[in-house]
Amino acid sequence: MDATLISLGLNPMPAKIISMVIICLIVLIAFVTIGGVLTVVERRISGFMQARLGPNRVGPQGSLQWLADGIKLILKEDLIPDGADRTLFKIAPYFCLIGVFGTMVVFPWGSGVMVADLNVGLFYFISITALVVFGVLMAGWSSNNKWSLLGGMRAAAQIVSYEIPVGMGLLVPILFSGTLSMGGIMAVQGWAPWEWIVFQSPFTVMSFCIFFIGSLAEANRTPFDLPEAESELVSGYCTEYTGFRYAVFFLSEWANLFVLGGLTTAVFLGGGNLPDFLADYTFLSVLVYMAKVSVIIFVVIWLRWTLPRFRIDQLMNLSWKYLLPGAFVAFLGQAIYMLITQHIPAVQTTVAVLMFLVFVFILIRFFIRVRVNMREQQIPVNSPASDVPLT
Amino acid sequence: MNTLEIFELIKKNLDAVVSFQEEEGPTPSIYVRSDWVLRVLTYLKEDEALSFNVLMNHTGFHETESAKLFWHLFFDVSHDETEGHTHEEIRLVWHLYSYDQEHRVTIESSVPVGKCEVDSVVSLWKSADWLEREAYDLLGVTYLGHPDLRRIMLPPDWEGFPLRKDYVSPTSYHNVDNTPSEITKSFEPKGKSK
Amino acid sequence: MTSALKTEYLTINMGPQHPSTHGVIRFILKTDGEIIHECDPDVGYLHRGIEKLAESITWQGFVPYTDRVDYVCAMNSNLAYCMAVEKLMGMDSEIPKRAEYIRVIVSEMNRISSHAVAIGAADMDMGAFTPFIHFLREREHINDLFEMICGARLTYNYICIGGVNADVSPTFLSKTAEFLDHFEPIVEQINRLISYNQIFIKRFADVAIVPPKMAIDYNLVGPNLRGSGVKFDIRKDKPYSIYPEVDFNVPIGTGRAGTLGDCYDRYMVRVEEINESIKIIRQCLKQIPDGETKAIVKSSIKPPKGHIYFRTETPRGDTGYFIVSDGKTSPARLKIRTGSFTGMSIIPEIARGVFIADLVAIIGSLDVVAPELDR
Amino acid sequence: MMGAYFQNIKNGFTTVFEGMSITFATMFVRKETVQYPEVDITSNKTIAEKYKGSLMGMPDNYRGVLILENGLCTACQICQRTCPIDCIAIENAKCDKTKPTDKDGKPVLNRFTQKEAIKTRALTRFDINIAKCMFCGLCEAACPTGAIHHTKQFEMNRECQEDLVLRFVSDGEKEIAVKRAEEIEAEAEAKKAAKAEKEKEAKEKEEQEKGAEE
Repeated sequence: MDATLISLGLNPMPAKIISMVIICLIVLIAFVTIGGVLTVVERRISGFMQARLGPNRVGPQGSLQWLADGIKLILKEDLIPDGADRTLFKIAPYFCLIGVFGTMVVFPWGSGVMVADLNVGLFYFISITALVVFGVLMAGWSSNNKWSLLGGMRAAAQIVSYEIPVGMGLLVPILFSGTLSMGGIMAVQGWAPWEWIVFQSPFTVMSFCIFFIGSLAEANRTPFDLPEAESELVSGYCTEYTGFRYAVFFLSEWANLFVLGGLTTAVFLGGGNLPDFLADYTFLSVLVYMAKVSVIIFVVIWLRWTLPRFRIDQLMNLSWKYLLPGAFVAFLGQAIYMLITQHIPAVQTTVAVLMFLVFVFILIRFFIRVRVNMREQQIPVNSPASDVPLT
Repeated sequence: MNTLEIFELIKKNLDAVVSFQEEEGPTPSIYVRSDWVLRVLTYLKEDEALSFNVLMNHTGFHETESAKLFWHLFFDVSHDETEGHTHEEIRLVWHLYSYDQEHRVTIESSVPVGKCEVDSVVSLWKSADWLEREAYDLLGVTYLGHPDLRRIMLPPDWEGFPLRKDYVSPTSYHNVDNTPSEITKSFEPKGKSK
Repeated sequence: MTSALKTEYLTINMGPQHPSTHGVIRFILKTDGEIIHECDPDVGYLHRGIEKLAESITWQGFVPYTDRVDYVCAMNSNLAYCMAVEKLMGMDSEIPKRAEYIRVIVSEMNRISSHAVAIGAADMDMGAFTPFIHFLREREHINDLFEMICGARLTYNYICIGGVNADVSPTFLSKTAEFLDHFEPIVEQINRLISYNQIFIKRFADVAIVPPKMAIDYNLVGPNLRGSGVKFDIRKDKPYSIYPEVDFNVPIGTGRAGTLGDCYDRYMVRVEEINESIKIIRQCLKQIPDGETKAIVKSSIKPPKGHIYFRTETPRGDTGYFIVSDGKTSPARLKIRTGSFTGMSIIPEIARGVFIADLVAIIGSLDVVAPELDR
Repeated sequence: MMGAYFQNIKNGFTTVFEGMSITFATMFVRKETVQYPEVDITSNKTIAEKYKGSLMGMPDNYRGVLILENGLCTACQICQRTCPIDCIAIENAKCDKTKPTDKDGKPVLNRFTQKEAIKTRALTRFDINIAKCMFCGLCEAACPTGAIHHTKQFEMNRECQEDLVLRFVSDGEKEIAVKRAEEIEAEAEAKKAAKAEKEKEAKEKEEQEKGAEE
């Protein structure tokens, strides 16, 4: 883009700065829009899963509901509770925002479509998202509300604990690809499912599960939504927030959902890789990537509307007794597996295809269960047929 | 075991001031003088043959014109002398049940309105705790030996005991006006006082 | 070492406006971090003085008020009051047989809908929202059926002193049968969705254990008592109406996933009671006779002097109506001893040393309903 | 010990799997939402055919807003006495003895005694305070002629509380009734006076006769 600007007669330095600003703006607006749209998507999906409709008034099928919500929130009075730590209270939401939006620097939108492909991309990713915990803890502390404080403490304990299994889970793809750069990790994977990192061996599947569960916890999604647990802590750390500040929390939460999906896709599910003969179409690559991200986001939302919530001690148990040992086993197992099979690519391919077939088998099982459950729900009730009296 | 047999047992083993009442209503009951309540109930709970391990219900009611036949339990008067006289009192009722023996009994007692005091039975049944608090709250019965006698339904600064017959509801509470609106007033039936 | 450190308990106010206190109940908690050290329930926010109101209303006029005592199972409240008054008047043998069958059908239907709400609310407190909505969806069908026979969806005023207010049509019976066929697999499906879920079991198992002795001491009733392993159901042990003529089991807690008397036992007793109710209704639909649905009752009754304490089995356990009559047109005193009341009184004892999240589970598993608690 | 550990993991995965299949299945079954003000729930045929059958719309005995059919009312005040919350207010005055008739002109029977209803008093006021009404249906059950009954109307929000008081006797009707009552009173008075006069005359006559005899 800066080349275009230079050709328009600008000096190289200002041109670079201007193009940077433009790219940042585009990505920022894209993130805000995605965060907003995801709120509507979540509510619609939850509606369908509960045999109701969800918001469908503003715009076609309710697609503009997020704009209405946003305008409403911005117009609301901005309250700061009496006795709150005003400075911390004010800046807390922006820590969350920065933590999530900072990831957009290395966020891949498709093969080769990135703001900056840092060579420590994954490392940067993990460290910048850790800022969220500061925001949550500050919000909980500064609200001068005991429920908020409990929520903040829970969040801190939870996110700090789950950083470890998530990091350990990410070690396996790093081991496989030998790089920390997001582009590099995507590049070692192919377009076919059995070329994705997740299906490489039983240990990569294990590390994928651990990483996915861990990042659910980091994104405060059910079954790990303890920091805001609305039936226990009212609304957790954001109990006292109103108006725009609350909107910022919300936005960063849903943008975080998108980031989660993007990272999972890039690291484990082959990113936006296309078959060789389509490799030139960047647009297609972005589409493929987005489709994969959507599936992950759908699964996360789906889990939220299926599962109950953990208790704080069970949460810690899960992290330290189940996920962490599992992550170690996966890491060591993958290392040994790669050491043994490094000169026999045929075995590697066979195992990968086998893993993929197992996945397909589970999917088929799943759809059989779905059909059974649908049949059960469709048994008629109060139907016109029953107007005929019993004999 | 029916109520009469239980009554005979109490009378035999306890030498308590009790009386048996069968005339009124479908459930017979045993009438105990108020200062004997704790001892009788303790006996009922701890006797092996009776073993009343549940206090199903405890409450009271305000009798403005009680023409009780049991005055001779309270006062040194004969049965005939009490006829025709009435007396204002708070009647207390304990309903007991036994899961082991599968029988039930109703114990009655009464306290004068001026001196509403009776022994608490929280030491026997934990369920008595809240039931006695409720009776204290709504009827103004003081339970001696209750660990935590506070109002339960009404706010702590409420005045009066609503379930007494002479209770007049306040017209305002903490500056919240309680007088009925004009519309409501116009609907009140004439000659019917509440 | 630790004794030298001075620590202070955190006092937290939970309620009256709290998402999971099922109405307006307030708890004053003293906690050590998230662990509850002391819990003091503050009830009475929904106290409407129904017992005082009864003293100025006619005997029949009080029936609609019993709807409001517990609006989750209004039919059962109606039944409890009407049977108590009938017993007081000595006319409990004059009720027509068809009316008795209709009473049992509607009160068991109401038990299903009440348990559905109780189970759903417990799930929702655990963070699972979907099962609650699924149960509400099924409850709507029951409400539709009730609307068909009595014209109201929540406060029915259907059972009256002497029988029932209106006869049921054959269509109602066939629709009820169809509903049961629809509902039975749905219960099992929602069980698979939530009750057998590993996270849910871990949340409910071994939490707030109530041993049988403690349950009896606190006079827990109904499913809460049976969850502690005490096999006592008034419908079976002190039967009334036509319950002796139908065959059903009394499910009790067995320590399915942990210890006897924990939250999960109480929860599962309710789930199994739904299935028992379905069984009862199916038998009643087969056996229901033709005939009158209301005995002849004067428009203004005056029961004889005396008092009665009558218990029936409602979804929240045995509900006792203590009624004193002085031979006038309105009761001299009416006291309702409800299942929620005793259920609530045990909370300070069992909520000691559990997490705040567990307190929510306890309230959900005890099925405390605020209007019934405060009256 | 180790067995329980792996059992937990296995149970966790399988139960989540089953739960997810149920929520996924629910996405494709019928939605229960009825978008009320847009869908006419009282008469929409599609709802009826699809899943409500005869439960569609309001049942015949639906307990909506109360209504009074003035022509049937005999001003007996039974509903007022039955109402547990005093939301009905009735005032009446004397009137000519009539027999109320229904739409077809047939005389109305008392539901309890099966005799023809007789009206001796006319309404001067019949107000129902819908704001207080709890729709219990006791008045409808007690009314001997079926004059007061519930409608299927349930939408009843009004601007203020005064508008929620339903008045079934207009001022004009009240005036006529009061006037008629006064007339009847006057007639009765006149009759009484005439009778007294007659008696007086008779007495005087008697006395005169007596005096004449003497």
